[in-house]
Amino acid sequence: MTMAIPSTPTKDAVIAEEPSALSRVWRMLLADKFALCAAVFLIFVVLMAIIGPTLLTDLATKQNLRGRNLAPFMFDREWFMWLGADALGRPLLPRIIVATQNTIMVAAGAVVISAVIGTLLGLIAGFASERVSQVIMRLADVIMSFPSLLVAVIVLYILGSSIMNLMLVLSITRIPVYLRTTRAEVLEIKSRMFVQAAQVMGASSKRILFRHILLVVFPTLTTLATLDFAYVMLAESALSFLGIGIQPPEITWGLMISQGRQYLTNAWWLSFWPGLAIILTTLSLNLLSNWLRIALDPVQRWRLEMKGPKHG
Amino acid sequence: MKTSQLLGALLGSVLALGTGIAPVQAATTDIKIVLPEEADLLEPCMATRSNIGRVIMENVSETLTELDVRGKEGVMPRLAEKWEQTGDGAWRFHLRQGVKFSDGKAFGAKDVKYSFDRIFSDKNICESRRYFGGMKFDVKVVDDNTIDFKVDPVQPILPLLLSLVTIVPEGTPLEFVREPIGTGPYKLTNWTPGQQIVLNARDDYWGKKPAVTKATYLFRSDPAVRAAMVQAGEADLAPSISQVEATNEKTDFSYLDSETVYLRIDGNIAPLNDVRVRKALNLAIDRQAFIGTLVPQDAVLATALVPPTTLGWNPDVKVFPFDPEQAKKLLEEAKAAGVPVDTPITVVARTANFPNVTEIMEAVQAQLQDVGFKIDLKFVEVAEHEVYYSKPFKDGRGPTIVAAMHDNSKGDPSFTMFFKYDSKGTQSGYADPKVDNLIARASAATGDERAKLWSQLFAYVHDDLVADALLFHMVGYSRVSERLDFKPSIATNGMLQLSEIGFKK
Amino acid sequence: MLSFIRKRAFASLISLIGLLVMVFFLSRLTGDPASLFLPVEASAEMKAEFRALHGLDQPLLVQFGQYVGNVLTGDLGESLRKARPALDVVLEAFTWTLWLAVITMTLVTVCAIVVGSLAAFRTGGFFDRFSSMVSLIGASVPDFWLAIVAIVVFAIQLSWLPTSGTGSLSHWILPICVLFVRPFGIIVQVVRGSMISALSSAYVKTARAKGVKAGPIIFIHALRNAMLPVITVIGDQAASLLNGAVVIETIFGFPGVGKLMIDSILQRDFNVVLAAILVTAFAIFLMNLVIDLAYALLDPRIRY
Amino acid sequence: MADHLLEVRNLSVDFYTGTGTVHAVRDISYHLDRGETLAILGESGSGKSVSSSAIMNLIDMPPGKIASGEILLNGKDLFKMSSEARREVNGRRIAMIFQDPLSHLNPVYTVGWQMREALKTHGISSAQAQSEALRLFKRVALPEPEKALDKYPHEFSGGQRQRVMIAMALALKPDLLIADEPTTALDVTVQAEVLALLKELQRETGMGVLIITHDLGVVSEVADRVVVMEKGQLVESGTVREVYHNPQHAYTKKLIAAAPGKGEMHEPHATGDAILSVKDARKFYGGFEALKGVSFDLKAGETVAVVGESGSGKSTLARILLRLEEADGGTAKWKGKDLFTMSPSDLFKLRRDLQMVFQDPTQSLNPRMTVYQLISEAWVIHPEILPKAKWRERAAELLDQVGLSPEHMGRYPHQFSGGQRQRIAIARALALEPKLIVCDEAVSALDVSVQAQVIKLLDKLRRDMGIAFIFIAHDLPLVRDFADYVMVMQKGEVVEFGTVAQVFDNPQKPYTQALLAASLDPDPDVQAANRNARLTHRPENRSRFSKSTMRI
Repeated sequence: MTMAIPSTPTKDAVIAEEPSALSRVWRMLLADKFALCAAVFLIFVVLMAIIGPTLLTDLATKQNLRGRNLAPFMFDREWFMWLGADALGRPLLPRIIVATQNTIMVAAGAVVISAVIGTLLGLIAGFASERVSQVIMRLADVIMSFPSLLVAVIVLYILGSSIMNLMLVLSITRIPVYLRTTRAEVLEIKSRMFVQAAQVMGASSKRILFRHILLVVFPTLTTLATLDFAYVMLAESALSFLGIGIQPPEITWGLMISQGRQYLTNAWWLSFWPGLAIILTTLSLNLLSNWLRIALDPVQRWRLEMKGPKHG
Repeated sequence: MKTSQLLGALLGSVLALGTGIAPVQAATTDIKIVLPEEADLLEPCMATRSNIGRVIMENVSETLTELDVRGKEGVMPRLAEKWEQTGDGAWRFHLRQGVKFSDGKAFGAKDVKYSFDRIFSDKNICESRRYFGGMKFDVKVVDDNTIDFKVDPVQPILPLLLSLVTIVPEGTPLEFVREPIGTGPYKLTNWTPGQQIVLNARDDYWGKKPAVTKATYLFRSDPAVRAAMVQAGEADLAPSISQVEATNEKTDFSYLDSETVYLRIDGNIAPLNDVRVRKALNLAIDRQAFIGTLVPQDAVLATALVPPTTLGWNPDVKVFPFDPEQAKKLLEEAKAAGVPVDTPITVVARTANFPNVTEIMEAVQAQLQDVGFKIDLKFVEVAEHEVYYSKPFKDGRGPTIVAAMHDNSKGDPSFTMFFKYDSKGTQSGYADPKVDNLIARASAATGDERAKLWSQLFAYVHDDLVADALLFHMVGYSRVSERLDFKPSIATNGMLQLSEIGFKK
Repeated sequence: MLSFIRKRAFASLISLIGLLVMVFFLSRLTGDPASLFLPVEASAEMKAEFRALHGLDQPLLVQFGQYVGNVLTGDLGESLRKARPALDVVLEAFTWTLWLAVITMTLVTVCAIVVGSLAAFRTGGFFDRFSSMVSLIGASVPDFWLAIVAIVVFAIQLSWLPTSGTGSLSHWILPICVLFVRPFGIIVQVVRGSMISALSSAYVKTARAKGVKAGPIIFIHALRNAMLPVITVIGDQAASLLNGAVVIETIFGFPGVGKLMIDSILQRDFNVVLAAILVTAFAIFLMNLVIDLAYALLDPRIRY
Repeated sequence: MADHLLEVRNLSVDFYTGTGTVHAVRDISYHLDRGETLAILGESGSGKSVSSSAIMNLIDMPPGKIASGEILLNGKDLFKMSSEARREVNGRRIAMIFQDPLSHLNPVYTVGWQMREALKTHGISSAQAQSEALRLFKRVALPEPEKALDKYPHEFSGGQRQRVMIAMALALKPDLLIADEPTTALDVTVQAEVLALLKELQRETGMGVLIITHDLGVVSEVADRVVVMEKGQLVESGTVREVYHNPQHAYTKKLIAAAPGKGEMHEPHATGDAILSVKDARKFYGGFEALKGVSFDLKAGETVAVVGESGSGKSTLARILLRLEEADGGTAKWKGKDLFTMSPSDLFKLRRDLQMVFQDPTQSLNPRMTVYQLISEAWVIHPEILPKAKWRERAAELLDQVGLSPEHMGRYPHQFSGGQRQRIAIARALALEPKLIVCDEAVSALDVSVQAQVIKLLDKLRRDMGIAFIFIAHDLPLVRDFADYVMVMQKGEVVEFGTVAQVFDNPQKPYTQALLAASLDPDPDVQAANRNARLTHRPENRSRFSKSTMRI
């Protein structure tokens, strides 16, 4: 039967010892060095997003027209000038840190909104009658083919440009992703034995949907949301880049790239650093999502758990 | 039908791919011009719009008169050889003879009348119609080469206005056309939307044969790309590049481009209805600090909404100094007088309206905040900007300042002052009887009287009314290939006469 | 089979109608094209005339009725700004986008399958780790950032390639390369994952027991089985390219449908927006149909 | 010594994992001669398949590693050959067939293509490969061999697929055939046929057969000699008869003892009225009638075993009784009320009385819920059973009752072994204090020794708590030790119904007789006798076989 690796050797004898959840996560992270770096970086990013603006806003908005486009790596200057300065002489490093909050908030908000709505609709579409399901799926099709730029222009024109509205725009366009995934999973899980077992016990549809199916879909959705977080960040920055996203004086990384674009030939650092921030963050999210895919799957989790340092 | 179209388009693009592999170095008198924005139409009566005018104005479609933008000659003859004002205020134009349209038809007075009628037709919306708002025209063909214009009210600057009206042959469809026929030195030979427009010199042009035999227009929205194309030899002329790119003395030229950046103040709403507040606003802005940093070195601080080359421009009006202390004092005074100076003021600017708009507006915001203003800076896209900029203004709006750019390269303030300051002007934030009166009188006057009245108006608006915060007369940069002999002018923004381009020997 | 196509077509038609209705009404909430078409100095009368000329002064429902009537006769209206039939404008632009999408996706598909398969064959090996890293970075880079960096490096600094625009084959290289990166990164990962499970499947064991060589095992036995999830993702990526790679087209001055769409939206050229949506939605419908047929072709267990 | 066809000497295979090295097999040696059949007997995790994977070069290295030993094929050490040479050996000299032919055949190519590939890989021309494939298909008695070549694996029945695998394996007349659990997923009658075919072909070609199995019956049916493996070690070897009658090692003894079908048969003793009375139950799937009017009665504390091969409708019966699907006809009176037409609120109450244990505990337990959550869910749904304060206590009791430690309440199902998981499933069913438990193949997926334990548990529950069981199985011997009544089903109909003793000792219907004859007895002597008896049923057997394949 299995030959790659013989199924868990300690099969019948003793039940695997179960360490606490936190230390397990830690051990699984240790097993994947890339994921560990990604997680550390993301924690750093989130920290910056939370405390950055309160600490650094003054620094980040202090203009100095005489220090325009100051080159990076002048380590004899103050630390915040190390990455250079922008067209108004504002230091780039604090600006990038301050911009983290908006960037992360928009992406996180959009992901949460779209994931919640999409998942709910997906659960309904997967469990309700064929007709309801069809209506929801057609709606998803409409949203899918609705140009996201048009959504952006419509929402931002009618409701005005704000972080909240940008979240809304981005989440609208991402709803179908969760909807489809959830529906597909529900359709598959619905026929699984444990759902029938719950039915036999007399569990209501609601209970089956939320206690059983959602519980099983959840890891998939977490993985998807992590991946989507990266996607939404890129989409947000693209919108800002086109001038229909966040508007100055608010800042996001995408907006910073866009603003630095005209100086690319003579002050590359204006666009480069925020670009790098986006790359590193999305890369971390992608890495983490790959790790989550394994870590959240009890069938595959052993791969990580076994790689952990001296265990059992 | 649709599939065959699609197939045709596919095939076409395959061919385009195949043939375009090696850009053959064409005749040395052929040039390529790279523009920021493609014309979506090549309609002669829309030639006052810059993206259209740059291609066809005076190249394909000509006007009766022409404004001298390089010298001091004022209005010069073009298709009209001379003109005079008759006793009742009407104008008689004597047309040039022996002129032919590019389709071979002879040009005559009937074409001029037709061109006018077409502008006012309800089958189209010609942009040039806007210059004749509130005027009644009675156009009479006297003979083939003579035409009379009787306008109510009398128009002292009619010859100048006629420099804005392109002449099309009689029988041109009233609806917008995409292939203009004109009397100009060039004719349109190819237009592949999204890619290029090609003009070829005409052999049967009535005037001096221009040096450029063929002009290909390309379109790139990125200024860095446009500059790089000239550098790389992919184009010969990039009429507008950004200041940042203009680093090569040999190829890059600056020119005052008739665009004026200003902050339009809505003087109806407190606290901006108080002149002290408006003065404080002006004193708080360090205009000089922008020059050479965010605004090109050659830009000029504005004291009027029209460039200095305009009739009646008042050299005695002085730029507000940068005096934050005075500004703070004024604000305090106003506050003491019960003016709600703490009300947040919304500053609305348009994304990509002019170079560095974001940085400039952020800097202005910072400067205003330094003296104690509360400023919300808001960037909007063009459609929303228009809502703030033009009447009807929204009821219940808060104090609003709109950052805008105005273009008047036509030499006369009438194209500006009514719209921006008259109580009926669409972008005016004031209803000041003195302003209205001066505008009415100046518009009807001629000669030195006209200049004097405009001068008075400029001084009043700037010093007494403090209507707005004027910032800069902007400067454009062109990159011109070293083989071309061309100097851009104030008109280059809206018009690019190929006949002015020569070749260095 | 036919009934399947009919069912799909019907579902798509419903979506398309829903899309049209939503776009039609929502886009009209975003302001007045007259004030955008005409200069700011234009009088209220001129604006009114403009609206009358284009029927924009009618009640919305009347406008919609007229539009639907025209669409049914194959007339998608005129562009407000270009004085040309909207469909012509869109088809012209779409042709460019189609080429760009087809060339890019072909390259992406071939490269991603080869790289992903080889990575999966030696999981954990150097090539696997290298290609995983490359594909992850590829999937993480903002394409507009890559585009401007590529222009600066290859067009401006090195002068190897034209900066932007169209005209010769060399104009295609940069846009295609930039567009290539992200779908490649994503698809490589999908191919790799899918191939790993295919290669560890029982029938591959059988093939090895039969003495089949490594090449045929990867590319004949495992690959065809691994393709199903892959073509789903290829379809998603291709669809987003067909919708127009807005940012890339804008940066490279590429006259595709994405750039047309954003320009038309910003100018409120409603007819062009609607026509563009119709054309791309139809194209995506066709592509999805092809993908469904490809499923059936690849896997005999799928029958419609 | 070099005379042996295959000789495995001191083979040790290790697998590297993060926790350290797992010794999959340790120092095992066995040999096999031409024309001989050797069985490797072991339960899951015993490493019984590892040596064959090593022979076929199917072990991925890393993580696997041949720690020591050699494998000689006709005296030549396979480990010393180049990988190219070993690839040549595969398929030509040694061929292999597997359990679950559906997943071992490539689903996207026709079986003909896969046959030809096997031939062409070893240098046979296309045309020849085509005719050879056809000949082989005829030889393994596939119906309509010409058409079969162009069919895809999913278009065959399980038995036919295994025939395809066999044809493919024998394409190049290998010296050695390795059969890894070749009949595990098949119905008993089909299993008998496939094994018979293997024997027949072996006689024809004189090849050696290495058969890997967990089933003593299979060993006694086909093997000449047997080696027994436990936890990677070879614990016993010898001729089949020797090992069966005189096992030396404790593990072998345990295995033999666990084989079902040797205990006392139950005599029905329950009295009183039937708690469940099914009359004429029917179920349609489209035009296909899955249940053609099934009737039976069940008293409290009684066990009815429902036996039949795949497609007999036995699972459908379970599903409609539990209202997982709606019946299309008939009645099922539960304490006087028809549960087929019961109102939702009545049905909800009924759920307490009627519970089910599913075949695969891996699937029937939600993998994301802890054992406590799984068990207490019953009380969440039916709060009247137990106040919340007592849940923990009761869950512990239940776990204790099914033989699990209550401390494991906080763990997830995947941390338990298969048998333990099925105990959890049983505890979950018991939480509702049901009167009747339907077991749908509840022990089929378990190892023999575990099977016996679970059956013992169920038996205890019946005795202690008076719970009635409907016990669905495809394996007759299993039922023999546990049921009061046996209901044999075929194609949606009840073929025979009677007490265990009646059905086993005196089967009336030919189908029941065939079923009994086809089931393999662990005792080689008994099995030999059975085999002879079966030969007399053979013609009838064949016809049934072909009909059943039409249906699947």
